[in-house]
Amino acid sequence: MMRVRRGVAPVAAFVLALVSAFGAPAVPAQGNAVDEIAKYRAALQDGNPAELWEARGADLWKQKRGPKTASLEQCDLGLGPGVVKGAYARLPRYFADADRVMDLETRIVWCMVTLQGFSEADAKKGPFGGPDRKADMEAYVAYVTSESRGVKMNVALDHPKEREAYRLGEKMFYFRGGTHDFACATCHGEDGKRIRLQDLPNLTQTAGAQKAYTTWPAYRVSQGELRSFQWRLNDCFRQQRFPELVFASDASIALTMFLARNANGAAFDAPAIKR
Amino acid sequence: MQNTRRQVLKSGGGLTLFALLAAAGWLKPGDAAAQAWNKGAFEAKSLDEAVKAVGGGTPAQSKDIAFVATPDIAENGAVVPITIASALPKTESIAILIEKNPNILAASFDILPGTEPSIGTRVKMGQSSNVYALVKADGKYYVASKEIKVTLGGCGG
Amino acid sequence: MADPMKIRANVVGDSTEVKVLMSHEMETGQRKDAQGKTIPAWFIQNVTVAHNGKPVLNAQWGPAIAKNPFLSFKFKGGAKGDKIEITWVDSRGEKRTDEAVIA
Amino acid sequence: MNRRQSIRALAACAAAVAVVLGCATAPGDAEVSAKAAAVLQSSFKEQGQAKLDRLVQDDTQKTCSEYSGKVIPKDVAERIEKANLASIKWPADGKLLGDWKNGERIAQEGRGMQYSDDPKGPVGANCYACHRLSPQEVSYGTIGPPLYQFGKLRGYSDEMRKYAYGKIYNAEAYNACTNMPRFGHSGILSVQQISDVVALLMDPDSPVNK
Repeated sequence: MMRVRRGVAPVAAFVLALVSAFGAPAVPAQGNAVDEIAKYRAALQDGNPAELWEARGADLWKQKRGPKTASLEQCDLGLGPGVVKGAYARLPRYFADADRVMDLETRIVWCMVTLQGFSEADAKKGPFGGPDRKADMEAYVAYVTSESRGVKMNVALDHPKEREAYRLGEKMFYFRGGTHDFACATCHGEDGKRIRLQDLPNLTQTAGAQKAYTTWPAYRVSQGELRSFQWRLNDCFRQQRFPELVFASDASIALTMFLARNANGAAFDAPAIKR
Repeated sequence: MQNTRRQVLKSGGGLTLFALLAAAGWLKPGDAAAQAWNKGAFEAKSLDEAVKAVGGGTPAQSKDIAFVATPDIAENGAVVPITIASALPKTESIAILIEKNPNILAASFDILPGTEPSIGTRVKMGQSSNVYALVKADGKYYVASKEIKVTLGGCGG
Repeated sequence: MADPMKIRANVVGDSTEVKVLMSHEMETGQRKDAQGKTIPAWFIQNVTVAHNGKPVLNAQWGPAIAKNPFLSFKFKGGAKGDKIEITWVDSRGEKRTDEAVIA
Repeated sequence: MNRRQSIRALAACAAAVAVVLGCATAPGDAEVSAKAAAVLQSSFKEQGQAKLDRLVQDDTQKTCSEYSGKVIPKDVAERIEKANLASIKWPADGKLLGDWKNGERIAQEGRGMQYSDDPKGPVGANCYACHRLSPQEVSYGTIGPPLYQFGKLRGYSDEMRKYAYGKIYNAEAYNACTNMPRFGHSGILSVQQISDVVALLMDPDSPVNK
């Protein structure tokens, strides 16, 4: 009795549920699919595997590593050497010692080079984890960002280079190129749009930028990996049909500046968990 | 996870010493290292086969088994949250079975004395499917089912 | 070596609620790599949870448990400061044990 | 930027912002644009089939980037549309209506042209990412307008077929700075594939028109 196969009927039911959720006819099933997806997302919040990355990052942060056998504990993320709490909510920012604007990943590379003695190339190697390789960078990012949870985004445009990065980032956001003429703005420039069934945040508006920026990095369920903001940009450009965005490149920092600044005022709430 | 040096036994299907012990019946309390892993049950393709592999008869439908905080739709089949609670007296074990997965049995939990008969975990589903909660209580088997739909996502394919 | 588990154990009423995240690939044996070669199965098979040395839960898992597994359950009793010990053994025979204190 | 382009840019600037701000801010803006383009060039590396020339903008891309989020002056829009209309290649046999079943496959296929895609693999148009088409597919996006009953509502005329073909071949010819890719012009789809997608929209038997 319970072995009856229900191949076709459930699919039809699902289609109906979705049609009623997104289409015109108001039937009792209205909203069910949306509610159930919300329930799904809520159920995942209870145990976010990003915590595994946070713990690993916190541990790695204290380990003596590199040619200088030093830890990253004295890394200055903008609030002074050794201060991690709240640092991410103020990044990217201008760093006088490097005389440039840096986002978190770029600053971690800087600390790996200056404190631990790694070459820049080694520090930037393999920033994104895969099935067979865990990326230390993503663990560092998980740890540092988790120390800004609940802190209001407060990215400054005080230094001329900070203002320049923001303006460049804005231009890049609207830059159309590649085989498909896509820009970031193609998908993220209007309210209430979606691609297939995925909602697209409007990153040109405060609300959209806040919602999106404060929920990265995230544990990506579809990949079983913690993904940093650098990864988010890298993968957006892949789908834009652009060449590959170089990790910690000037363009990645400028775009991060544009988006982080637009998120000012909202409480940071990551690492999150996403589809 | 680069570590393969602790590998005890290498073989094609990733079998281990424990798997080869092929215990009959449910788990016995004790250390995980001393636990057996019921290979036959985990290779079963149907509910009946799986129940047979653990030494049970045909399970009875039960309204005393509930899926708690388990969504009808999973946004991604790679992670599907499932919580099963049994109100059956003397619940001894709870198992999760996914009809359309290559092997139907996903997990089984031994509810030891003092432990509440409610378990939450996350499973993988290749496609929309019926999910069974199989409960052994007072020596008998009971089952409840729920359909979970898996949606496809993503943009660039 | 596999990364540590993240264990949370809290007293809720007259029970203790245990939530644990484990770091594991949970490879199904059904996936292929970029070269088209099947990636061998590799997954946690057995999990045991003990409260002050006394087993409270035993589990057998197949590869259908999601990557970086999550498990939650409750047991009667348990007091702040008691020890929770969790061990997993995977299909390669690798083993990991972590401890936490009930909060 | 060559001289003709810069004159054009100046003219465009005059038309666009003279009323509001005067042109004083425009040179600064053009400088930022130029620097942004240069920084992009140095921030990407070629990967798979995606080479760095994908970051070299043609006039349409460059102009549309500048006017993104702004109102495009009429003369600029007309210039873009005219140039793009001239690029459209019509089927040699004049047959605009292909196979809607194949059109549906192309509309569903999201892969193609990404550096992660096999260059020999399928290249789709991913229409459903942005448009509602066949009612059977509920996973559709809303970046573009819904196209359900496209032919049924507009009539199955030769004119509409031609419009559908042209629009898919080069959308910039009809609506300057649209979000829609130029599938024919940019070599994403072949003439035959475009005709198949036209059939998905314009064949009375297509599920889109049911």
